[in-house]
Amino acid sequence: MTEIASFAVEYRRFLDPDGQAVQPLPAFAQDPAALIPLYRAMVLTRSFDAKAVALQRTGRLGTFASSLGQEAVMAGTGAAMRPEDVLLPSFREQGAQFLRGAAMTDLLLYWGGDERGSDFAGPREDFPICVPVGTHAAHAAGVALAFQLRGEARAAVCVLGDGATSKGEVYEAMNLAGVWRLPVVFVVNNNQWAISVPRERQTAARTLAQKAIACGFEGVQVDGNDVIAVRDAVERALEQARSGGGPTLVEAVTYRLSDHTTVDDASRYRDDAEVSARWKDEPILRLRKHLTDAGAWSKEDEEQLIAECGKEVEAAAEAYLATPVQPVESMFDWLYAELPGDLAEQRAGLVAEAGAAGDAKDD
Amino acid sequence: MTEIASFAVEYRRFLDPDGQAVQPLPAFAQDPAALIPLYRAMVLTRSFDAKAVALQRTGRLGTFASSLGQEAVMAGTGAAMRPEDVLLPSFREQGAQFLRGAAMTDLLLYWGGDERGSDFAGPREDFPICVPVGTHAAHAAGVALAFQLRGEARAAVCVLGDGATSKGEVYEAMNLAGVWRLPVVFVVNNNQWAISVPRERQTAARTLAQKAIACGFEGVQVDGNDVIAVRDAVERALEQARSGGGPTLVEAVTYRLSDHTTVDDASRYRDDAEVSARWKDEPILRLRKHLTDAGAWSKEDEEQLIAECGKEVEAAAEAYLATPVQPVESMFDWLYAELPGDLAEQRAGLVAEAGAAGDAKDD
Amino acid sequence: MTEIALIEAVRLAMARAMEEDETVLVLGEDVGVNGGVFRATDGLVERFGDKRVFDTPLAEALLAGVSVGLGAQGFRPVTEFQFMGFFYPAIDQVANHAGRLRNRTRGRLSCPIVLRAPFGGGIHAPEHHSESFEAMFAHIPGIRVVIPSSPARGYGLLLAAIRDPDPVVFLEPKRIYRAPKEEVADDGEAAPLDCCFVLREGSDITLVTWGAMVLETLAAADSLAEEGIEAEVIDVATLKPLDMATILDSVERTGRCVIVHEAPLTGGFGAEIAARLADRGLVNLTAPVKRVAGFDTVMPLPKLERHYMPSEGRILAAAREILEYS
Amino acid sequence: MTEIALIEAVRLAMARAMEEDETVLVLGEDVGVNGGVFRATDGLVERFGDKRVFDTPLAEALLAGVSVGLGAQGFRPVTEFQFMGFFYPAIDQVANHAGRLRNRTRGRLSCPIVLRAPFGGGIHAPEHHSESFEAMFAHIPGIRVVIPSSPARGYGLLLAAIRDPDPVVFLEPKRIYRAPKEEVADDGEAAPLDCCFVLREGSDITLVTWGAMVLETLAAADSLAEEGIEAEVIDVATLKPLDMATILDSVERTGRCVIVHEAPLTGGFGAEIAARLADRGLVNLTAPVKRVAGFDTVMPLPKLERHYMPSEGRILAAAREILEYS
Ligand SMILES: Cc1ncc(C[n+]2csc(CCOP(=O)(O)OP(=O)(O)O)c2C)c(N)n1
Ligand SMILES: Cc1ncc(C[n+]2csc(CCOP(=O)(O)OP(=O)(O)O)c2C)c(N)n1
Ligand SMILES: [Mg+2]
Ligand SMILES: [Mg+2]
Repeated sequence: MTEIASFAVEYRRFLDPDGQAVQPLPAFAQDPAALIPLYRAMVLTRSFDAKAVALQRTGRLGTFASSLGQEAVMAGTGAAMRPEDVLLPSFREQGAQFLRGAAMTDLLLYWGGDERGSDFAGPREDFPICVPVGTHAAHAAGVALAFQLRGEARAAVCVLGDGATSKGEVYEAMNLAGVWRLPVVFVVNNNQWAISVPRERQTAARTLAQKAIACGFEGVQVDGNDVIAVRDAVERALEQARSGGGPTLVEAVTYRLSDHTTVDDASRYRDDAEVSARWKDEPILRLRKHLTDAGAWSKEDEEQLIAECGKEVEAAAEAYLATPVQPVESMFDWLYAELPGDLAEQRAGLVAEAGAAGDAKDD
Repeated sequence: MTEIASFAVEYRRFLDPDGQAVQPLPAFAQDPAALIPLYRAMVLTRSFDAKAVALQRTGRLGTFASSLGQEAVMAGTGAAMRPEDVLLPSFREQGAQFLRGAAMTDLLLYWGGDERGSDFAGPREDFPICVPVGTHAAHAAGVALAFQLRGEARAAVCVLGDGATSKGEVYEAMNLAGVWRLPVVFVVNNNQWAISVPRERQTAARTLAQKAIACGFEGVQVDGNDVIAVRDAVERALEQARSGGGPTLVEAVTYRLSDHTTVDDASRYRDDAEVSARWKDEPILRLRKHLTDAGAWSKEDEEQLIAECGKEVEAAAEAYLATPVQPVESMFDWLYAELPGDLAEQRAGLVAEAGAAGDAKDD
Repeated sequence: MTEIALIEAVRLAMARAMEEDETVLVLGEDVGVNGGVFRATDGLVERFGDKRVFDTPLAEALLAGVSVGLGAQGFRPVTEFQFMGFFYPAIDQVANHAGRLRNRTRGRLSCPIVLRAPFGGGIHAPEHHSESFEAMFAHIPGIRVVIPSSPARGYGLLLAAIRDPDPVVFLEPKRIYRAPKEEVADDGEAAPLDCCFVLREGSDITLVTWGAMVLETLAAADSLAEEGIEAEVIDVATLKPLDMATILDSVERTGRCVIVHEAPLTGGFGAEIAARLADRGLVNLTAPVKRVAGFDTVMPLPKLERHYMPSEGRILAAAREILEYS
Repeated sequence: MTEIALIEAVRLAMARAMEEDETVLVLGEDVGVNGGVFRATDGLVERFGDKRVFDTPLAEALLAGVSVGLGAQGFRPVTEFQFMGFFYPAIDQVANHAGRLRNRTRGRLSCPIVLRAPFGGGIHAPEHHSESFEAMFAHIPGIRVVIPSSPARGYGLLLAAIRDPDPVVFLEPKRIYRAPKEEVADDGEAAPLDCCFVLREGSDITLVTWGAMVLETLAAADSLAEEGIEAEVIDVATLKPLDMATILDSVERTGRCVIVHEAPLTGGFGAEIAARLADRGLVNLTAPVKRVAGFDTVMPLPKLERHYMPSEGRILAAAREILEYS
C-alpha cells in the first residue's frame, strides 16, 4: 500500500467576527479607508434586498432571492473582478452585479418580470441571472475558453450555491476547466442551505472546496463573512486564471439569514435559534467593527451611508415602477435575429388581439 | 491560512508484472490453487472476446467491445461479488458477467442484436449492459438504496470507464452514495482510453480514485492488471458496503490492448509502439507466471484450459447462431405490462405485413 | 366530505398509496420537512418517516436515475421534480432507461415509477418556472404521460399512476393547484389511465384540452352555450397512450374540433390529435381543425405572460371561425 | 467534380466555413485526431490545428453548455454529438439556454452555434445508437432544426446553419452517410434554411419526408409512376421553422398527402405537418392524411430493426389507400 497522491484544503480568514485582524491583511486592505467602497457595496446590497422584498410583499415585484447575510461573498467577488472579466451569476448575486455596473433598475425589472432587465447597459458581456441551478457553469467554461483561444488576459467568474455543487453539470464544467486550464473561477456561496436541504445533506464532502480535487485543481475555503478574505481569494484566483494558471474553486462559507426567496418560509424547516445565532457572524457588522476600530468610520458616516443607499435604492425602485411595459409583440422580436415567416403570422395575430383588447399596458 | 482537510489516495498491487508478490498476499490468494478459478475466468473471457470479434468480422455479430488486457478488472470484480449482490455493468464487462452466471450465449445474442440477450437466466437482478456512458451509476445508487431501505446485507457494483468519470451523472450518483452511505462500489476500469481520448485529456485529476474525495468517501487505486489486487480491493469495498460503511471507488489501472470496439481503428490515434509496450503488463501472463512459479500450473494445464475454454465458447457461439429470431411482434410485447389499445393496432399491422412478406426469419 | 384543491388531492393520493403499499416511496428536492415547494408532500415525512420520504441532493438527472434503480428492485418511487423547467436533464433517463427497461430485458426488470412535476404558466413565476413540454414525453415509447385537470381526477389518476407497473410522467398544472376546489372522496378509487374524460356534452363542436386550460375551455363552452352552441369538452388526461376513440367519436357527431393547450403550438401534443383527426376523422370533419396554443416563443416573463397563454377569447375566436363552415 | 457522399459533404462544409471564418470551431468527443467516429471531421485538426478543432471530455450536457458560452463570446462552435441517443442530456442546455439567450437578453447576447448529431437507424448499430427524436427539438422555441437528405443539400444546409446567427440543431441521417453519392460543388453556396425542397413534381399525391426516408419515399414515387400515378416528393429539410407554404401548395394540387418519418408515430414531427393540413389545408384534402412512421415502440435491436423502419411497401400501401378516395 503506497500513498500516491495527497491533497489539502486550506482555509483563510483575515477578520474575526469582531472585526479583529487574525493575520496580516492583504495589500488592498491595509488602508482602512480603501475598504469603504466594499463596505458601501454591502450596505447598498442589503438596502436593495430589503426594498425588493418590500416590493414583492406589496405585489409590485415577483419572487425575489435576497442575499441577506451573504453580502461579503457578493461584494468580495464583484470587487475582485476587472471590468473586462465576465461574471456568470446564479440568482442571488445582485451585490456582485452592482459592482460590475449592472443597474438596480435592471435587476428590479428582471425580478418584476421584464426581459429588458437582462439587457444590462453596464457589463455587456456578463451573463444574465441563471435560474436553472448550475447550468451556467458550462457557460463559464465556454466564456473562459473563448478568452483562452483569443489569448486574452481575462477570466470568467461563475458564482453558484452549495446546492449547485451536487449538479452533474457543475462537475462536468469544473472537470473541463481543470483539464484545459481554463481561466475561470468558481465561487461557491456556501450559505448552508439549498432551500430546505442543509449543506450536510447535500454532500458528505467535508468541504465544498475539495470538489476541485476531483477535477485536478485547487479549492480553497474562506470565511465568507469576511469580505477581505473573499476578495483576496477571488483576486488571487483571478490573477492565476488570467496568467494561464488555470481555474480555482473558492468556497465562501457564509449563512443565508433570510428565507430562500420571498415565496419560501424557512421557519418550516430550520430553527429560528440557529438563524439568530448566525447574526453575530454577519459580514456588514464585522467590517463596520473593523473600520470603526481603525477610526475610519463614525456613526455619522454610517447614517449618511444608510441614507445615501436608501435614496439610491428608492430612485431605482421608482424608475422601475415607472418603466412602461414592453409591447406585447416583444415576445417575438428577440427570438431570432430575423423573424421566421410562420412566427410573423403568430406575431401579427397577437398584435391584432392585444390591439383589439386595448392592451397597451399590462399588470 | 489553516489546513482544514487533507486526503490521500493509496495504491495497491500484490503481484508485479513478473508474477512476483511484492507484499504478503491476501488470504484468498495464499493457496495458489485457489487462484486457478480466477485464471480460468480471465482466459475464458479472452477466448470469448476473440470469438466475438471473429463473429463480427465475418458478419455474424454486431459491433462488439473486447476487454482484451482488462480481464483482471472483470474477473477480480466478478469474483469479489456474492450472488446476492447486483452488478451494473457498462459494455465491456463480459468477464464479470460470466462469473455472475450470465451465459455467453446471452451476451452473443445481445451483441448480435436480440433483446433476449439481456434476459439473463443467471443473475436475475443484475442490470443489462449499459451503453449510454455513465447513466447506470444512478441506477446503482437506486439499487443500493433499495438494499439499504430493506436492511439487506447486499451491495451494488457499478463498473465504468475512465471516460465515464467525466459524466456529470456519475458524479451525481457518487455524491448521493457518499451522503447516504449507500452500499455501492464504483469500479473504474481505467484502461487509459475513451475511444481516442487518452486518460490525461479526460481530466486533470492525478488519479481517478480521487474523484471520490469530492463525494466524501474513499477512493483507492489498484494495479488493474493484478487480479489479486482488484479482487482484494473490491472485496474489501463490498464488505464495507454491506456492513453499512458506505461506498468506495476502486480505480483499476489497466490498458485497452484492443481497438475500442470492432468498428474502431485505434491505429488512427495511438502508436502501435505504445500498445506493444503494454503487452508485458497484461494480466493473464502475470497470473500465469505466478502460478507457474508456485508450481501450481503446467504447460499441460494451460493447453487443457485453452482447449476447454475454446470448446465452451464454440458451444455458446453455436447455440447463439442456432437461436431462431424473435417474432417481429416481440417489439411490442414487452413495452408495457399490458399493451395499450393504440399499440395493439400497430402490432396487428406489423404482424400482417410481416406475415404477408413471409418474414418469419430475419437477417 | 369537504372540498379540496388539486394540491391536496395529490397529497391525499400519495398518502393513500403509501398507506396501502409499503414499497411506495416519495423523494425529491425539499419534499421532506418542507413538504415540497408547493406543499404537495406536506406531512408525509411526519406520517411515514424518513425511510419512505426523503430529500435528495439537488440533481435532477440523478432523481430519475435513482428512481429507475429503485423501480428495478421493486420499489415504487414517486419522485418530485420541483418545476418542469428543471426536468430536462432527466429526459435522458426517461427515454434511455425508464421507458426501456422492461422491453430491453424482455420483462426481467421493470420500472414502476412515477415522476411528478408541476408545469405550466399563469402564476407569475420566475424565469424557467412556467414551461409545458408534455409533448416531448408523449413522444417517448414505453412510458405514460398523465395530466390531471381537477382535484378528483388528480386523486384518481395519481393513484392509478402509482399502481401502474410502468413508468408514468405525471404533470400537475400548477395554475390550478389551489383552486378550483371540489369534493374528493379518499376512497382509494383509481381513475382509468386509458381514457379521456368528457367534461361537457355537446353536439355542435368538440373542444379538446388538458390540464389547466380546461378552465378557459369550459368557460368558452359556457359562452358558446349562451349563443345556443353546444360544445363538447374533452379532457385528454392521459396523453400517452392516447384514447383517440373518444375524440373521434365526438368529432363524428360535431364535425368540428378545436384543440387547446398552453405549450408552444409547433410540435405540441395538439398536433398529434389533429393529425389523427386528419386521418381517421377526416370524413367527419366539416371544418378545419384549429389549435389554440402558446406561441412558438419562449414563455415571456410575468409581465407579458398572460398574452402568451391561450385565453377564452382565443378559444372562442377559433370556435367561431370553424362554426362558420357548414 | 467528383461525386461525394453525405459524410464528405458535411466535412467539406465545415472546412469551408472554418476557412472563411476564423470564429468557427469544431468540438466534440473524438473529433480531433480520430476524425469523429463517422469521420465527419477527418483531417480538420491537421488542417486547422488543435486550437480550432478539439476533443472534449466525455460529457454531453457540457458540450452544449460550453457551446453556449463560446457562442455568447462570438465564436461559432460546430459541436458534434457522437450519436443522437446521447444528445438527451444536452436538451436542457438547448431549451433552457441556447434557444433563449438572445430573447432573454433582448439581443445583448446571442448563440450562433450548431449542434450536430448523426441520427436514425438502419445500420445495425448497437442499442441506443439508432434514435430519431427530431420532434423534441422542433418543439423548442428559438432554435432551428435542420436535416439534410443528400450530399449537396448537406453541404449547403450545413454552411447555412454555421452562418446562421441563431442556434441550429443539425441532424445527419447516418444511414445515408456513405451512399448515395452525388456531385457537390465546393462553392460556398449555402442552401436556404427557410424552405422545403421539392425533389420530384407530381400532381396526384404529395409525399412529404426528410432525412434518410427520402430514399424509400422516392422509390415509392417511382413505383407509383410505373402505375401512372405521379407523386410529388417534398423533402422538408428545415423542420423548424417549417415552410408549410410549399406543402400546402402541393396538397392544393394533389389533394392527398402521406408523411413519412422514421421516428415513432406519436408526437413525431409528421403530426405537426398533418395538423397544419387539417387546418389550412383541409379544404383541399380529398383523402385522409396518412403518416407512415416508426412504431411507438423502442427501436428494436438490429435483428428486428428493419421491421421497425418504414419501408417502401408501407409507403406504397398508405399511398394506395388514399388514392382510392376521389
Ligand atoms: C436545476 C434546478 N433544480 C431546482 C431548482 C429549484 N431551486 C431553486 S434554488 C434551489 C436551491 C439552490 O440552493 P443553492 O445552490 O445552495 O443556492 P442558494 O439558493 O442557497 O443560493 C432550488 C432547488 C432550480 N432552480 N434549478
Ligand atoms: C453518453 C455517451 N456518450 C458517448 C458515447 C459513445 N461512446 C461509447 S464508449 C465511449 C468511450 C467510453 O470510454 P470509457 O468510459 O473510458 O470506457 P471504455 O470504452 O474505455 O471501456 C464513447 C464516447 C456513449 N456510448 N454514451
Ligand atoms: Mg445555498
Ligand atoms: Mg476507457
